[in-house]
Amino acid sequence: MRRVAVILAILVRSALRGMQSSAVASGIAVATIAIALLLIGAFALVVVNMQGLLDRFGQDLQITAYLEEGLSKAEQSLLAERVSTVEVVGRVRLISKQQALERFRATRGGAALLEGLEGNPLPASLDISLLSERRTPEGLGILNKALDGLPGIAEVAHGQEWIEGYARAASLARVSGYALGAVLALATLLIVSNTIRLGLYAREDELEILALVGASRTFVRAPFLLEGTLQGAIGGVLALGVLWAGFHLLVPQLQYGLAFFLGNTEPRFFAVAESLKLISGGAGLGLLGSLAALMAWRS
Amino acid sequence: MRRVAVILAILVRSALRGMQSSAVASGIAVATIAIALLLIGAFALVVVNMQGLLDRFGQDLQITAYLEEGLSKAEQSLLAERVSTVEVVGRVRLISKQQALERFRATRGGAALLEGLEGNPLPASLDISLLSERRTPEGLGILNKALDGLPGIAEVAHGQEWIEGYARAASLARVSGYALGAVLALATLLIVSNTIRLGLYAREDELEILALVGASRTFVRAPFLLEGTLQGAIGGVLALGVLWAGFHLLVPQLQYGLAFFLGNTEPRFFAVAESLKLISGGAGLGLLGSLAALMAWRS
Amino acid sequence: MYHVSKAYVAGAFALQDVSLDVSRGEFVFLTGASGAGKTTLLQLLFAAERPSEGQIVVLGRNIARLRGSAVPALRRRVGVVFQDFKLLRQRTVEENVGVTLDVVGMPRREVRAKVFTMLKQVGLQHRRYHHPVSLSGGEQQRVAIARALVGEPEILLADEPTGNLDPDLSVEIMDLMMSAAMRGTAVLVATHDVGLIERYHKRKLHLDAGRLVEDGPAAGRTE
Amino acid sequence: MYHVSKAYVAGAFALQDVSLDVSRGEFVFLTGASGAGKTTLLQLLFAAERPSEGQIVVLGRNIARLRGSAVPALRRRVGVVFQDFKLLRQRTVEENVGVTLDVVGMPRREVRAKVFTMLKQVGLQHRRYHHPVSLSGGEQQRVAIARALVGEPEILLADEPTGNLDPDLSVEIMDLMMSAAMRGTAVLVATHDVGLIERYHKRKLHLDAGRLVEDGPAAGRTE
Ligand SMILES: Nc1ncnc2c1ncn2[C@@H]1O[C@H](COP(=O)(O)OP(=O)(O)OP(=O)(O)O)[C@@H](O)[C@H]1O
Ligand SMILES: Nc1ncnc2c1ncn2[C@@H]1O[C@H](COP(=O)(O)OP(=O)(O)OP(=O)(O)O)[C@@H](O)[C@H]1O
Ligand SMILES: [Mg+2]
Ligand SMILES: [Mg+2]
Repeated sequence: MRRVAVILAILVRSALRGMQSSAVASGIAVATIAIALLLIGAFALVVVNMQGLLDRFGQDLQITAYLEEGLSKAEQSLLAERVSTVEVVGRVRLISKQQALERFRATRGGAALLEGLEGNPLPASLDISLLSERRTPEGLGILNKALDGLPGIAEVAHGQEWIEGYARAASLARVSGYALGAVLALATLLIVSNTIRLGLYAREDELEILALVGASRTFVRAPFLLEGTLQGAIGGVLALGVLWAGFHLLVPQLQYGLAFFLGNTEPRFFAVAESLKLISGGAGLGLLGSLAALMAWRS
Repeated sequence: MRRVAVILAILVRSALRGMQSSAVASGIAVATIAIALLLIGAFALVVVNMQGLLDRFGQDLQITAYLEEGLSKAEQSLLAERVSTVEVVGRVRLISKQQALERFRATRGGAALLEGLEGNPLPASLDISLLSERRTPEGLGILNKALDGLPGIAEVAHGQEWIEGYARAASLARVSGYALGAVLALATLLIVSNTIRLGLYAREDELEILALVGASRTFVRAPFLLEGTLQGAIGGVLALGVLWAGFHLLVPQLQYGLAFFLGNTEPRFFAVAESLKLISGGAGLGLLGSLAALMAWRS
Repeated sequence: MYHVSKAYVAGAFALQDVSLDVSRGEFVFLTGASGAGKTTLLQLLFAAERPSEGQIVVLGRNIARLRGSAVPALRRRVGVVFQDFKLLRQRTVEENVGVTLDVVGMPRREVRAKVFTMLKQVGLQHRRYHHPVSLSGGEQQRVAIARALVGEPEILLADEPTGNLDPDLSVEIMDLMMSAAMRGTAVLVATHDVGLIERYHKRKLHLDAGRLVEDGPAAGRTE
Repeated sequence: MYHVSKAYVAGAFALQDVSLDVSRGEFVFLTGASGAGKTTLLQLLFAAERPSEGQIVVLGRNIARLRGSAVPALRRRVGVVFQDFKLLRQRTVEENVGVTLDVVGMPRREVRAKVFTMLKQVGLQHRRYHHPVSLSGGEQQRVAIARALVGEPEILLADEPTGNLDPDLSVEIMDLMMSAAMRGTAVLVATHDVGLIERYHKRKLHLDAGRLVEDGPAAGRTE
């Protein structure tokens, strides 16, 4: 027990001493990890805020269900209510015949067209928007089925193409987000492990001498792995700091442009849990990197 | 002269030998540069294709100029022609009264509205789209001025907000493209110079011994810089190769999704000149990185 | 350590068909021209190299068949003075010597005390916070010797341990190694220093181009 | 090289108030206990260290005031055998020796020829495509010596050049350095090897804790 504690103390001391004695190499490793995580983190920030972006693109996606003539106001409201209970539906707005007429009148040439007219040929309708996460052909299918079963709905008009295009685009954005994230993570891992490997290269002699003096594999490797993990964590903290500063410096400046992309979703920074993930991601990268380096070293 | 040639030969040989003898470190440097350039290159590909993306967003931007009643076909055509000569204008389409009526009839409820009507209350109009690079408030201003001076135009309708939003978004996209590119380039430079610096770290002894044996600064440094440049160029070629393969593997798969983003602009790969830029960028990075490493080494 | 025996035959190049046996507490000189195989022989003994042929039994273990994971345990019982010192450049003299004790998990305080005593014996206690680069060749060599001795090894392998030392210091160091042998350590010293060999009249192994051509007490033995 | 004079005084620690003068073709032994300052003195002579005080004139140039860019030119005229060899690990023996000639821009063919001749003189021509790690200590030392001599330097500084060599080889190497002195090279050899010093009866500088305490021909000079 005591011996384990002593050995642990030696290993930790050894790791710290390693970082201190090869301060330049350590600093370089930390900087590299920080830069790599900065890229990942910036990317993650975009992804975190991407939902807002997608919603923005999807907000024009509106399905119009024209109602049959001759429904009472109460019946129309009931219909609207029933539609809004469909699982995929976000918001339902009832457009009465009167409102439809006014809308039409506001369009160019509309007033002229209506001049000679008596009565109101325009039908009442429900403007239905889907929940942002259900803006898919499947979601649309569910809606259609639900609407089919409802008496009082004359016809459903919606941009099938639009919604398919949107769904494809959204899933493309998500998939390419994940793909890019994976590529970035892989690139980061490679860069970090390369960096650590080069650092090891510069300290090969040291590890070899330790082995010659009778140090066990653990004794040689543990401090090195610890060092990598620590460097990774420090890199993560640095990256997070720079991201935070960048976010708070840049976002106010870009507000207008961002608003266009994000609609009225506020751009947000990482939550605490996400921040911790970034840092522990850094530590993990450092650990993995040094593991990979060690494995490459002795093969 | 002859001595210069001999020394040059020695330097080049020395660089090649350096790469060969520290093959692992060299390989790591090349891989790191390749990965970094891959990120930059992928980003550049997006930027290269971004114009298509922006055009796609901007293609709905259409200014409608309603014509006065009572113009003859010839006069209308003349007007359309004159508008199309305005520097900021891309395409002008003349919509005759008849076409306007048909368009309207095709809209929901339109047919019903038109039923009781005699004559055609809808005006003829010009659908004007701006050149993609002039879709800015300034471009719009120029168009407005030009239209003001034209007799026969009754009223101009356009989404001022739309165009301002678009312009802001486009410039945001461009600016953030440049900014991201700069950040990526900087990150790459740092990572590459870090990598090369660590490589140098592992070869410090060698450089020191050379100096002790009477090698001039040039003799010590030139091969190292050459090596860095070469590594960078190789990294660039590798990155280009991977990008090329990735592009041709992925693009067909993503066609539908991409089409949504890009409209009917074909996604394109780098031209030869751009490819060469990437490679020489890699070489430059390698050179700069090794320069920075050398400078940090002896300070 | 009850008996150390090395029945030893190595492959074609550096050593050929060498057999020898060293027991506990014995002090042996290893001589031979440059490139004769002295270093190679020592390296085989602490499993830095594996024999191409033959068997080596060190401390009851057969090196030729030792698992990789058992090597550190063996090495902790063997002290080695390397011909090129192999000091850790990034660590101080004290840490360099202490590393032998660190690897067996000795508490820090004890390590420092032992290291100090050891450094005093090689005359370097005043240099203990220096780094190897700022030491002279002879000082580095003495650090290497201190590192090999501080763990009170059961076997001491010293490769040219006095090559950078002046005659007076050489004698001091040899005496140090002698007293280790007295305490039961098997000591093998590879050296070119004819003066030393003559002075101590110990068992002498002479290698010539990888073959053991002489094995016996030096002529004129006094003990 | 018409006259080499070093009026030399360095700061507090490694060397104190040392003055000496070596001329062309002279052969000088430098002795002293471990840490006496021999290596330091040699390092001052080829501008690896700068003196803290005093002036050093080597080959007509004042080292204390030499511009950094003039150092390589000076070093090309000085051959050095380092105590720790300082061989390039990544290069072959041939390349290690040839580097002295490479730096002055000698064509490759010539370099190879000269290197071969030199390696033959130190008995290592059969090892020329090996890397230093696969050489024995003495072989490495001879590579270092070959590298120092191959450029026919005007000054040769050898730090413990025979520490890893057996007596026979030591004599051969010393003879090699002697003949360089004959050809006009000023040779300074730092060594502990009393046998060699006695054998050659040359001028001997003795350092003690950084002070020059003896300067003169060895007792019993024969020439
Ligand atoms: N790693 C190696 N790879 C190939 N050959 C080697 C290796 N190590 C040593 N040798 C060769 O084996 C022979 C014996 O080397 P060894 O180092 O055992 O000699 P030594 O007796 O210690 O010589 P010295 O007194 O010069 O140190 C030498 O010819 C050497 O070149
Ligand atoms: N770079 C350095 N920094 C600090 N002190 C140094 C440095 N180099 C040498 N010294 C100290 O200067 C003194 C003289 O060292 P030097 O290397 O000149 O001795 P030496 O005569 O060559 O000894 P040896 O025979 O052991 O090689 C020693 O005490 C050494 O510790
Ligand atoms: Mg040896
Ligand atoms: Mg010395």
